[in-house]
This record gives sequence, C-alpha cells and structure tokens, in this order.
Amino acid sequence: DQARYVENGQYEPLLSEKETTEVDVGGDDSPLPDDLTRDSVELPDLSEPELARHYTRLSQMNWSIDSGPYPLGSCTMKYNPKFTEAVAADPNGSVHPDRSDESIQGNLELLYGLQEYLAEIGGMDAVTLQPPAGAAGEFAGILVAKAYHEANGEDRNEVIIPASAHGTNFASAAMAGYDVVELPSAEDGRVDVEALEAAVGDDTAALMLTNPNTVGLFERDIEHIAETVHDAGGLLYYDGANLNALLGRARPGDMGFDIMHYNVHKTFATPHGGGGPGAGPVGVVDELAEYLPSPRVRERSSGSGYELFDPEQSVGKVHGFQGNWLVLVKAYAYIARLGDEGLLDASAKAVLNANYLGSQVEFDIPYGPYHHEFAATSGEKDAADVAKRMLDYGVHPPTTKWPEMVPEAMLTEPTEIESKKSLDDLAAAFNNAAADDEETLADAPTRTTARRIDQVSAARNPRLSWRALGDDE
Amino acid sequence: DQARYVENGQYEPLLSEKETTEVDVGGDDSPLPDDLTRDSVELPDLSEPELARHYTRLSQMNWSIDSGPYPLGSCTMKYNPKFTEAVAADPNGSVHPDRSDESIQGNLELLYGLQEYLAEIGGMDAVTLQPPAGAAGEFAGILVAKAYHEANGEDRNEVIIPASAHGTNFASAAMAGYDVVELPSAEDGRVDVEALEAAVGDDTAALMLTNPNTVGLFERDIEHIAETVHDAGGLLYYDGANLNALLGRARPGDMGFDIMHYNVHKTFATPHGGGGPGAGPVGVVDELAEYLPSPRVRERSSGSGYELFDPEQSVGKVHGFQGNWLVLVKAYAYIARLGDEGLLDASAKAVLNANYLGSQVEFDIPYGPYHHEFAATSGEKDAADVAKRMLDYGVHPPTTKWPEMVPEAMLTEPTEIESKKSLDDLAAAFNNAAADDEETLADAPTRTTARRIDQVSAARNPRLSWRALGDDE
Amino acid sequence: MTRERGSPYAPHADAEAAAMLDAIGVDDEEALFDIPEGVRFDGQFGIDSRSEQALRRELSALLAKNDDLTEFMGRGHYDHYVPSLVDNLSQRAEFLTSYTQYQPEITQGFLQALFEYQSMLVDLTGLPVANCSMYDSATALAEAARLADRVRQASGSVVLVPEFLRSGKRGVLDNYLAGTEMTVETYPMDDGNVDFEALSDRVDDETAMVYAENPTVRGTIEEHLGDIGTLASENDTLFCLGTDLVALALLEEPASVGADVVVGEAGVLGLPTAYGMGLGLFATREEYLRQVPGRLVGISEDADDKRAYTLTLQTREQHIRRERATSNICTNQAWVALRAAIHLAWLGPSGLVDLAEDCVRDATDLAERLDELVGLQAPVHDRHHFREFVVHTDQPAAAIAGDLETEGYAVHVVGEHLLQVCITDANAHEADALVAAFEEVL
Amino acid sequence: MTRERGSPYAPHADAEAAAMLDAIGVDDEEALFDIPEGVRFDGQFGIDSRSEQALRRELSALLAKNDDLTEFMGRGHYDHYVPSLVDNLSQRAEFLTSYTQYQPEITQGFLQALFEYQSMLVDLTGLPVANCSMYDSATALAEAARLADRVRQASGSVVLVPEFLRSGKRGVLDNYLAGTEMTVETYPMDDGNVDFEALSDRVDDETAMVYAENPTVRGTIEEHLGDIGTLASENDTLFCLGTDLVALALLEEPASVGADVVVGEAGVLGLPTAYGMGLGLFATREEYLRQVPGRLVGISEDADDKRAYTLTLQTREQHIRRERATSNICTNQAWVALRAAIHLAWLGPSGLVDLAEDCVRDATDLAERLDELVGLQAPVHDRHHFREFVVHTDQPAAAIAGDLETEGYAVHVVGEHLLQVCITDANAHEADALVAAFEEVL
Repeated sequence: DQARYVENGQYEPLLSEKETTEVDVGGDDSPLPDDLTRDSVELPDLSEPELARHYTRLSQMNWSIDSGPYPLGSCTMKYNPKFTEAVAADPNGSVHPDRSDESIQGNLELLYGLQEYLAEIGGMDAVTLQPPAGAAGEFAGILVAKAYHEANGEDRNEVIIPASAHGTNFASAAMAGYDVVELPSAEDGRVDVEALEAAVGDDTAALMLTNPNTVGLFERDIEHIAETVHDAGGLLYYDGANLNALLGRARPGDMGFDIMHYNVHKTFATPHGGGGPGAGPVGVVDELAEYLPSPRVRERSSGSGYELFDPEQSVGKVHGFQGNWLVLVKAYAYIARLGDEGLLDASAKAVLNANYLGSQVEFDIPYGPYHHEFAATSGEKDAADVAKRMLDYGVHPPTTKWPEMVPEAMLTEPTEIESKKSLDDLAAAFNNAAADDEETLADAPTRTTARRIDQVSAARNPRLSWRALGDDE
Repeated sequence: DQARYVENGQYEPLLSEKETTEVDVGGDDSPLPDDLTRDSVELPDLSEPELARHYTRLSQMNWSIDSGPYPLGSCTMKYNPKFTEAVAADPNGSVHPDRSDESIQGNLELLYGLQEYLAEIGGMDAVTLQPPAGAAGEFAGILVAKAYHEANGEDRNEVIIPASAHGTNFASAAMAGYDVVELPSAEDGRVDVEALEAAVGDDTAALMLTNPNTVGLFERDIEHIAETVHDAGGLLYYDGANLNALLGRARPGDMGFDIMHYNVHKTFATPHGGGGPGAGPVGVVDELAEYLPSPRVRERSSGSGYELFDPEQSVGKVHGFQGNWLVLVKAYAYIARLGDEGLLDASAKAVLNANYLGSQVEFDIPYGPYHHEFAATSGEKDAADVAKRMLDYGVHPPTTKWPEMVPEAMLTEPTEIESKKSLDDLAAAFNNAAADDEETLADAPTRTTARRIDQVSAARNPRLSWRALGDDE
Repeated sequence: MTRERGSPYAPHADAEAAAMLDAIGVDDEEALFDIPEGVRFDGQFGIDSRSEQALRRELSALLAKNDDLTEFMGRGHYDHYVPSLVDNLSQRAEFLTSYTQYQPEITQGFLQALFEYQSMLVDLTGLPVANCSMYDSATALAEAARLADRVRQASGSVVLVPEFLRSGKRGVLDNYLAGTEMTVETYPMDDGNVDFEALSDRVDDETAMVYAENPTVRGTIEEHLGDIGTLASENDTLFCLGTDLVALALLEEPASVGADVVVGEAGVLGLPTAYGMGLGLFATREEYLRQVPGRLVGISEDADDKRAYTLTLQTREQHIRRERATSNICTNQAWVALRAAIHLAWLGPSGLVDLAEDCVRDATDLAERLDELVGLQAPVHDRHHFREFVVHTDQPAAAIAGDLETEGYAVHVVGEHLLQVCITDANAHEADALVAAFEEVL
Repeated sequence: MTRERGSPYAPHADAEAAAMLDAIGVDDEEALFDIPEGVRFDGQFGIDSRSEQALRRELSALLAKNDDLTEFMGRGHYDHYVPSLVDNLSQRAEFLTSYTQYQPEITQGFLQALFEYQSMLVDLTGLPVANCSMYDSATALAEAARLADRVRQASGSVVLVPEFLRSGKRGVLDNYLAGTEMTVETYPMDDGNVDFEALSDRVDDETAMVYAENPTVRGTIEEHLGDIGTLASENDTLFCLGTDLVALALLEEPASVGADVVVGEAGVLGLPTAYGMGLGLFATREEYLRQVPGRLVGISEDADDKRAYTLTLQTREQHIRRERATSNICTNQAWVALRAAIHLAWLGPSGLVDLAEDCVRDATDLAERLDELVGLQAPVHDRHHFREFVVHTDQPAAAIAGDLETEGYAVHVVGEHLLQVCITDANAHEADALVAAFEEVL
C-alpha cells in the first residue's frame, strides 16, 4: 500500500519493457552443429534485484486468502496452513518418479496413508491419487465407469448431469465420449426426481451429482436417487467440490455414490496457487477398484513396506506420472493436523459461517436450508456490478451469475476460516453495495489497482503475448 | 495495492482490538504454588488465519528494498540475496553456544573463514565477530583502544571525532568513558588537518573517522592524518559504514587505521530487518589483537579443525554469547558469492550510481568529488518536506538534514543495485519535488498509506502501548 | 479464540459461535445440517489430530525413509537447480494463496505474471499463442491430439507417435482420445531419431497429427524436424513437437521447422524433482486460437484507459461452454508456471542458453567417460544428446542398476542390457562419483 | 544485464554503464575514485566467486560438519518450537529488507508490529514502558545498570548481582559500566535462590541497583521476589529483574513484585537455537521513560487524523543526542522482535501459559527420572524449576557429558560433579532417549 506512481499508463511494466537481450545461439563455441540449433534467443534480461522488485510489486497487486475474505461459491477458499509448505519442501521427498519402490518407502507410505484417509472420509473402498485436478478426477472417474460398463458388456452412452452442476462435469463426461443429458432442477432447487426417473434407462452410464448441490442444499432424496440410478444399471458419481459441508457427518459412499473425486485444494486446504496446482484423487467402491488408474500404492503382501501396483483392469493413465505430489503432501499434512475432531469442526463452522452470513445479508436467498454456501440474488441489480462494488469495500466478491437457476446469483461460500467480525465486514460489503445507486455500481471499482476492465475488447482483439503489443504501447 | 477500506480511522486495527483473552494462571491444575505465579495473563487471542492476514496487511504497509529505491545516505541499503536466507536456515547450523568446540566444527570453520575474509578486505590482522551491530563494534573497538593504552600505562581520556561523523561514534566513545573532542570540517568538507593537529596530544586515545566521509569525500590527507594521530600516541579508528565505496580499491589497514568495524548489514548485504539485527565485526592490527573480545576462533595448533580461544588481554564481552550468528552466515555467503571481482565491481557500480544520480539531480551538491553517496542541498526548501513529497513519487527519500555541514542536506546513497532506469526515476522524484510549490510540499505525502504524521504530539504525549489508548480510540 | 478442540484454523471463540447461532436462530450447529437420518455418518475416521510440531517431526521422519540416492534420472522428469529467488517470490501468500483470476481488477499481479509466462513461451517457440498451463507434458500432448481432432481439415483420424514414447504419455493420450474417433499408431525410430523414410510411408490422408520429440525420450537430438514439418504440411496434417523449456533455448526453433503445436515440459525450470509433478507447455498457431485448451491471459484496458490483463476467450472453457468446451481443464498449474517464469527470467537469455549447452556438453562427456569403462558402451545411439543417453551394458542392466543403488546412485533401466543416464546442473558435480560407482559395480 | 563478470546484484549492462559514464563525463569508473596513490590497494583478496548453487552446496556441507546432537541445553539460550507462520511472515521482503522507520508514512506496518511487541511486553511485565529491542539479555542488563546510573537518587554506585550469573552477562555488564562510576559486586545464593538475608545485609546507600533472576540461570524459580522489591524500594535502589518471555506468562508479574526494570531474553520465542543470538527485552516504569535506551514506537495521528505510528522520543538517541544519548544503540534486533511478537500472538494467552507450565512439569519430571538413576541426584536445588535443573553426578561430570555426546546428546557441565539439563517443547519428545543415554553412560 505504497504510493502507486503510475508511469506511461501501466501499473507495472512488463519484463520485456524493462530490458531484453537477443543472444546468438550456435557458432564456433556451440556444442552442436548449427543445423541443429536455433539462430538466436531473445528474452528478458534483468538482474535478481530487479526481478525481486518486479514480482514483489506484482504480488502486491493480487488478492489472496491472506488478504481477506475470498467467499467464492463452490471454490472453498480456506486458509492454507503455512507449515504444510515446510513439509512439502522436505528435500527427502524430492525423488524421481522412476525410482525403485524399495528406495522411496517414505513417499509410498505417505501416499498410502493419504489413500486410506480419503477412503475413510469419503466412505469409499479404494482411492487413486493420480488425477492432478478436480476435473482430471472427474475424467478419471468417468473412465472408470466406462470401463466397468464395458467389462460388463454394456453399451451405455449417456451421463446425466443436473443443470446446476459445475461446468467441468459436462466437459469431463463429454471428453470421455458420453452424451450429456441435462437434468432440470425441481422447484425446491434440488434434483427433480421425476425428471430423473424419466431420464434414466439402459443408456445411463452414470449420474453426476454434487451434494450439497451448488446452491448449498442437501439432496434429501439421495437414497431414492441412488436407488433409481442403480436400478437402471447406472453408477452414481459424486463431485467432491462441496465435500467441506459434510466432513464427518455424511459420506458419499454411505449415500450410495460409487465414484467420487476429492478436491484437495478445496476441502483439504492446499493452496490454490492462482489457478493450480490442485489434486483430484478419486475414490470408488470395491467393485470398481480394479479399474482405477495405474499405479496405486498398497502394502506389500509381506506386511512390511509399500509398493506400487497396477489395478488389474486399470483404465491406465490420466497423468504422465503419479500426479501432483507436492499438493498431496500438503493435503496429508492438513488432514493429519485436524484429525477427526478438526474435520468435524471445519464443516460445522463452514456451515455456521454460511448461515450466519446469509442471515446478515440483505439480498434475497431463494433456496434453503443451505449448508456451506448460499446463492443470494441481487434482484434488480446486476450481480457483476454489485461484485465489482464489493471490491471497493475491501473484500473479494462471491461467484456471480451462477448457477443460473438463481437470477443474478451471488454464490457465497465463506468457509470456516472467517471470524464473526470478518463475516460482519463481508455482510457490510454486500449491504453497502446493495444500497449504492446504479451509477456507482457501474463505475465500480474505484479503489482497486485497476479500474473496471473491458473484457469484450480483450476477447475481440486478442493480444496474448508481449509480441502482440504494438509499438505505441 | 488493494482497496484500502479504512475503518474507524485505523489503517489496520491492533491485535488487541481484534480479540484478547484474559486467562487465569495458577490454581489447582498449576504445577506451581499460587504464591509463585501471577494471577492472570491478558494477551491477543487470534487464530492463525487472522494472524496471517494481520501481518500480511502490515507488511503491505511497509517500504523495503524489494519495493524500490531506498537511497538512505550512510545506510547502504543493498539488495539482500535470497539464497543467503536459505543458507542461514540450515538446521545444521542451529546449535547452542555452549556446545563443545569439537561438536560444532562447521560453525567454527565458517566463522574462521569470515574472520579471514574480513581481515583481508579491511587490511586488518585480526577480527572479532562478536559485536551484534555497528555501534556495538564501535564500542568494542574503543574498548580495545582503551585496554591498549591502559596496558601501556597511558592515561588518555579523549576521543577526537569529526563533527560530521555518525552519532554512534560520539555515543560509543562516551559509553566507554571518553571525553569527546569534536573536530570541525575544513571548507572542502574534509577533516580540518590544522584543527586536528591542534587537537591531538597526550590525552588523545583515538581519532574516529569514516572514509569516504559522510558527504562521500575521500579524506585525501589520510596518510598525514594517520601520522599525526600516531605521532601523538593515539590510535586511528575506522567507522566501516562507508566501506562499500572502497572494496578492493583501498583498505583501512593500508591507510593507517588500527581498528575498524564492518557493518555487514550494509557492506555485505545482510538484510536490515526494519532496524536489525546486524553485525559489527571489529578488525585490528596485530598489536591490538590480544585485546579483542573473547572468544575468537582460530585453527587448532594441530592444523586440523578449529577452536575458540580467549585473547590474552581480552576486553571481555560485548554480547552475552558470540553475537548474531544468523547474520554472520549471510555475510559469509554474500562475500563468497561475489568474490574478488564481485566486490570490486560492487564498489565501482556504487560509486558510478551515486555520481550518475548526482549528475541528474537538479539540487546543488556542495562537496565533491564524492564516491558512493552525495549530500545535495534542497536550498530554500525544507529538506524534510522535499523528502515527504518524494514519497509521492514512489521512492524512498534520502537521509535528510544530516550531516549538518550541508544546509537542508539530502544525503543520498543509491548503492550498486539500482539500474540506470531506476536512478532516472529517482532523479525524477528529486526534480519533480524540487519543482513543486511550498504548499504541495507541506501537504505531502498524499499517496502513501498514512499522510504526514505528527511527530511532535507523539513525543509530547507518549502512548507507547495499547494500554495507553483511551477508551475513545 | 480460546477453544479446546476442533479446527485450529477456524477462529470462533465459543462465545462468538454462540452469538452467531443466536443471530441465525438455532440452538447449535447440528441444527443447520439438513441431512436425512438414513445417510448420516456417526462413526469415526480414526484420524488423530497432531500438533504442527509433532506433525512436522513425524513427516520428516517418514520422508527420511526414502533412500538418499543421487539421481541421474530423466526420461521426461528433470532436475535443474532452482534459485532461491523462485522459492522466495512464489511463496508470497498473494501468489500462493490466490484463486483463479475471476476478478481481474484485484488480480493484476498474477495475470501479468501469467501473461509474461505465455510471452516467454511465444519467444521460445516462435508460435504466437501459448496457454498458461496444462498439467504436464503428457496431458499437453493429449490435448494437442484433441485439438487436431477439432481442427482437422481432412478425414484423417490417426495420430502417429514415435515408437519410443514414455508409456505414461501414451496412456494419457489413449485415454484423452477414447471419447473421439481418433486412434493412435506408432512409427519406428532409427538409431534414436525418427526413421523419416518409414514415417513418410506412414503419413497419408488418414493422418491427423504427427508427433515427434526433440530431444527424444532417449536423450537424442532429432535431426529430421524440418523434414517432418514439410511432410506434415504437404499432407495437411498437424505437426506436434514435444520438447521442454531448456531445450527450446538451444535446439531448432519450433516455428522454423513448421511445428503447428508445441507441447512438453515447462516444469524443468522452477520445479525441482517432485516425484513426477509437472507443468505442461502448450503453444500453437494463431489460426487455432479458439480451439486452444486451458486458460489464456490477454491484454485489455481499464476504465482509466490503463493497460490491464484479464483471462480471455473464456467461451472456450468448461465453465461457459460445458460439454462443448475445448477441454475440461479448470484448475491447472498456474503457480508452477509462475515459478517457471521466475526461473526463466532469473537465468536470462545467456544463462538459459548456457544451461542448455551444458546439457549437451555434460551428457557428451559423461557418455564418453562411461564408454571408456569395460563392459559399457555409451551412447548407444550415434546422435547428439541432450541431458541423457542410453548405455549398453554387457552384464544385465537391472543388476548393475541395483548395485549402483547400493552405492547410492539411481539410473534408469530401459532394456535387458540398457541403462539410461541423465546429467544436468543439479547432479553434474557428482559425475566423477558416478563414474567411480560404475567402476565399483562393473 | 548481460555481463560477464562482477557483482550479480548490480544490474548494469555494459552499454548502460557506458551511457552513465558518458552522462557524468568520465571515461571509466576508476576515474570516479579520488584515492591518493599511496593508499590504493591493487592486490587481491583471494576470494573466489562461487555460483549460488555451488555456494549452497558448499555451505550445506560445511555446516554438516557439526555433530548432530540432540541438545538439552539452556542457561540463557533456549529453544522452543517456532511455528512455520513466524518464518513465513517474517521472511516477507517488506519486513526483512526494510530499514529503520525514518519515514513513518511508508513504514506503518513495521511500526505497528513493533508497537504491538512493546504492548505485549507491557501486558506481560505490568510495566508501562517497553522498548522495541536490545541485542540480548546481557546487553539489556548492562543498559539497565546504566539507566540506574542516570536515574539514581542517592549516591549509590554499586550494582549487586547474584553469585550465579553467566560469565557472558557479567562480562558485558562490566564493560558497559567501565565508562561510569558504577561497580559490580555479587551477593550469595542459597540453594539456587537469592540468599535474601545476605542480600539484605549488602543493600545500603551504596547500592544503585539490585539484579535478580527468575528463573535463575540454574533453572530455579526465585521465591523472594516480593521481598527483594520491598528491600530495593526501602533503600531507594532500583530492582532489576531478569526473566524471559515464556517465564513471564506464568511466574510472578514483575510489576507486582516491585521491579523497576525488567530485562531478559525475548528471543526464546521466535528464534530457534541460533548459536546464542538473542533479543533483549527491556521494560521499565514510566518515570524513567526519557532515560530508556533504544527505540520506542509511539502513537500519533496523521494529517487525515487517522491513528498512525512513529518512532518517538528520539532525542534520547545517539543520532540526535550523540555523546549524551541514553545508549549508543542504533541497529537493534527489530526483526527478531517481530518474530517474537508473531510467535507470541500465535500461542495466544492459553498457549503461552500452557507452554510455560510445561516448562515446569517437564523439568520436574525429567529431574525425577534422572534422580532415579544410580549415580545421579537431581535436582540439586530443592526448589521449583523452570525448563532446567542441575544434576549432581557421582562420576566426574565432564566425563559423563563427553560420553553423552558420543551417544548423541549435549548437556552443560557446570561443576566438577554438576551437569545442567534443560528441557522444552523442542526436545521433550527425546526425554526417554536422554534417560536411556544416561543409563548407558553411567
């Protein structure tokens, strides 16, 4: 929060605008003949102090969970405990993926432990840690379903997904080659059971569901839903994005789900890193374990030590190696730090916080009772404008205009880490923005690094590298 | 640089304003009888996420060398190489000071190596690493001088110090029990040799000098000065604050100095930490080595390994243990990273930068030729006001109103780490402020976290802890 | 926040929680859970909570169970020295603990860093579009094949890949294409390079994409890239080149050899060995822009007409286009891209080229030294090498590798009598020791 | 910044340096040096530049030469587990790489953190003024004695210190008083506590200050603090109490026992074992405010009438008052104070009290267990203990300590037949192993 002395209309010049050098490649001193090398390389050329300042400045132009509330609905932005970074930085864990099992017993034991923790938490029988993100987990999970059906000689080509589901569900199912059947919501905001009954059939490979759903409601009919899908020969897939609501109180496996993924960068507090890396382990019931990606970790039959193994009918690989190791280490550390009581309390406080915040926000919340998140509606006001104005009140706004079942939706998930005071500030930001007039909203934000950014022209005239900048810029 | 939503007139509430708890101490579960315990403790009581946000926010309200230019004259604010932190964090170096020499050969070897490096760089024969700061080094050095004179049966009670010297010189000499004789500057800004000749005598224990002096001038008459002091039986003390100007080009030992301290948090780039810790090793010529603080490190007579030893006529201790170990490690790493060529280049670029910046600044610079720093004068304008206005131009201002030999002084030391572009920005900040009218200057700063702060009322009505805050605040 | 039990990262003092419950109008937290009795879980996970201190000790001891081997391993996962600057800056909470940049006005910093990452990939590949990350080189290759599926002009549905391809990469490729019409076939290699004649025979109307690597997984530098580019172009098929961020600085520029898509590993910079964790680089031609998978950062202006950055062309992505998205990718490797960018910038062009040249020199030297040992022939392929090379062993390779492990060194076994050895700046100082260990075990 | 040689942290490309020289009007950098020929140095230091990577390897190997001993050591330098939060936040460049807060408008963050540190010391000591650091507990004690010299009402010039005082502390005290009229004398101890009767006999008009410690350097908890306070007050002499940040949470509050100055070690929190590096705490009464050494942060308002922090009462300091300053201290331990404050806040009041109580419990338990071993009697002093205690050994203590070192444990030798053993949360998990090691070597 120092003086921002903006020069030449840039908040911070690009590395390329500071200094670049073009160096020749090849020639007499080169270890390679010229026909195997490029001619030259031009790249930024700065000293370490200049880089330190550049990135320190950039960081100061970036919101984070350590900056303040970050209540993006369905994103579960929790505090990332600092000690997990120290654990992940342990050089002993820094090994090559082709090392012999015998020589990396530490890594294997940790991964095995995490498989066990996750299986227990989700009520699943077997877990793979390979998928490097939630969407990769979905894809892996759907591949498992596909392999299962194919092994049973069944040709099922549809995956049923509620309209309010995360976009990745649709994309992952489609990537696996499935036709997507979209399921409308019932009036109460939950799965329309009749519509589901009508939709399931011989073509149904799976139903993908998150629970609580994307407006925070528990699918009360989950037992019936499961029965319906199972009776039709389909499988039930659980999108773990909202698992933080249920820790220790309900488990997807107990609800009848056959496959699930875990978003460790949500539920288990691994840092989101401005977009990743995450990890999306997949858990399945016993019957599906043999289809999981390969390799997994198991105890050696000798009873001492661990080994990698390929599940018998494995779908193969969804990552070139074994996924995002550093992220998995942090997830393990988080789970072990909290233990049973901590996990139980995390979801209790996450739900308490959402409900308290909801009670303080003056916008209407059409659906309830909600758990870890709620979808308010900004009504007459444009939700995106309200969100921009909230920036001026020193908080990050919720997810806006999604899910579409709520008009001008503001999907809000404070997580358990916010204090009452912080929630009160957040509520004030909502309510102040609600009280501001249209002009103020349209003009917002005014107190941020950058003012309102023109998204349309960015897409219409894509400039995606510094080479795309004209000389006049 | 996010929205600053200032609440209740505070940029960031105090920890105590967020939440405190008073817990009872003693009672039945206490391991101590109540008459040996206090009754209760009241302290801030916050969760880790709240603390992370608090201190992240505080940090963002703080200028640093990674924020931009920090040209405080005589402070030598260099970039602090990040890798030195990793070296200092090595758990193997984290040992108790009472460990046996045999069991901490790593620490001892590093300290010995640093003693040797520093001796070589300063042209000194023996070095102690014990003083935890520059002023502590001065004090230790003056104690050495005192012990030397006493051992020689001489009763000398005066230390001569130029008027332009650092305040610590005066205070350190006084702490050691000396009367301070202040030496005026000659018209050319250097030591007034005639005045010195008049001042030295049987009472002269030492002359304390920095070279280049505090307006960046090399004391051209240093050989004559040394002779004068030595002839009178006094010793020559070198204040190492400005050593960065001379690395590899001139050494205090070669100039006739008998004692010197090194500011490793200046010359050798250890981070200043918002005020410390630093380290102020002291080097002396052979004749004084036996008086150095105890213990020092030497090679074992067996030729293998290192040991601590007490110099025969040691002045004893200036720190409870062996000084600021973590700082010394970083200094060693910096020196070894640069090596001869790097050190030589550091001073070349430090002097180049000061001279280039000086050539671009429109304020008058009365004294020269200067080396690593120059003292400009803001003339009719109040130097403190100009400095406050420079904050608005996105840089840290120079040291102001000191040394007093330059009216409205702006003592400026950019160090070697600034690029031409950065110096141009700095010059622009000087020159823009010079062009601003009095009212603008008096009103400055306007773009900073806090506006101009009232220093007088802070001192008149000291409120030094949160207990001193009234209920209305 | 004086609380006896529960999450250490939930700040609620008991009194605070009570006030909140009161405001909501319920008696306790359990009343907020709308979970049918039948699916309630009232068991225990059996996970003991440990203090931070105990846990650090426990996990440190756990990871210390790994044997402390000096690795001379590569084959797609490489170790280069990562400067402290990278750790220091990337660990800043504003970077590490931020989410995807949905509100660009307060995430300009990360957006600019990703834009700079994209730009450096553009500089290095010569292709004008680079996304801001895929998971790893395997998924990047698979996404390239899916892009080929979407953009192919002809009816071709065959993806041609080299005979030598890591099984992990092939596995991912197969899975990503399982939902398409595309099939994967291999073409032969000739002494560690593409068997260009054989490849020419294979490319026809049915070919949707040709994939080649430089360097190859066996460490050889490919000598037929220009020919492959021409071949692909003549057959209206896509040429996808696999490489990495260090190799790019030295070897032929992808654009100059006609590459349509460049994929590979960018985590060679910024990440130390991390048990296979990676960073997939993905760059392509402008004409395929709207078919690119993953996130793109572009330039725009804000209401003050200042340059600003934003995620752009999001209509390609899953959260908007859903089942018609170019990919399902959402969470990606943004932070690893940030690290790679810092590392790249720290090296600068000279440092990067020097590093790349050493990858050739050191591999050449080490191969020569091993070749001098009785019982070893190296390199097996009569090519130039980058970082790694294959060694023929007279004795069974697995036995030698096992013995080396006992000596404290890890290398790859890639055939009954074949080892693979990788050398970089991270282990070059141990080269003498490795040679000595080989002498010991032979 | 393509340059072949020189400082890696100076950014000048050759062309840039040339342009700058041109602007100045000289031909080369050497022309800028106004150094007489006679004192020019044209030799070499003989220091080889090493790359960051090589240097990290080299120094890692160097420090690995230290024996890896589990330490049960204290005597003024203690180890408590430092949470990762402290490292993470204190390493932020804005804190670590900032200077003293001479421009408060852009250094509010550090000023507030130091103000909070001062405030927590005030909370813990009960005294209204605390500075924001001395170098360590030894220099803090010495500064207290100098303060006593400045504020003393009577003619007294004797500083009374306990018979058991670390020699380092005593040495610093002697040096700091060498320039004054003050002298230092010792008073006897009685079974690890102050021999109050003997002390009473010693205190008279000549006494300027009485110094006592709680806990003492032998780990005993002092039982006569209130009496000492009264004694001092009755004799118009200053009572200076030495303690530490953890002990303060549990033991008698300094203000309540009449302490005029509190000194001691605050680096017990925030710093791990650091070869004796410390953080001197210094708190005193309001009436001595203008005689306090070191930096003070106070509250003020800015031009917008908002609360703001600033260094204050600087006229006490060397840069203004020069030879009449309260101390020569300039650079202090600000960053260590920041770390201590974060650690303290992380613990919170309950955590801090728990930690302090464990210092009593664990020391008591360990002493009991060692007492059970044949050949050891512990604790030697029949007092309550905090963190550490003295053990009598039937065999020579040095031999036992040497043997323990061979077993991997370090303890203090404090007499021919006396060892001292310190236990904290940092080594408590090794207590069983220590007892076993004792059994082994006895």
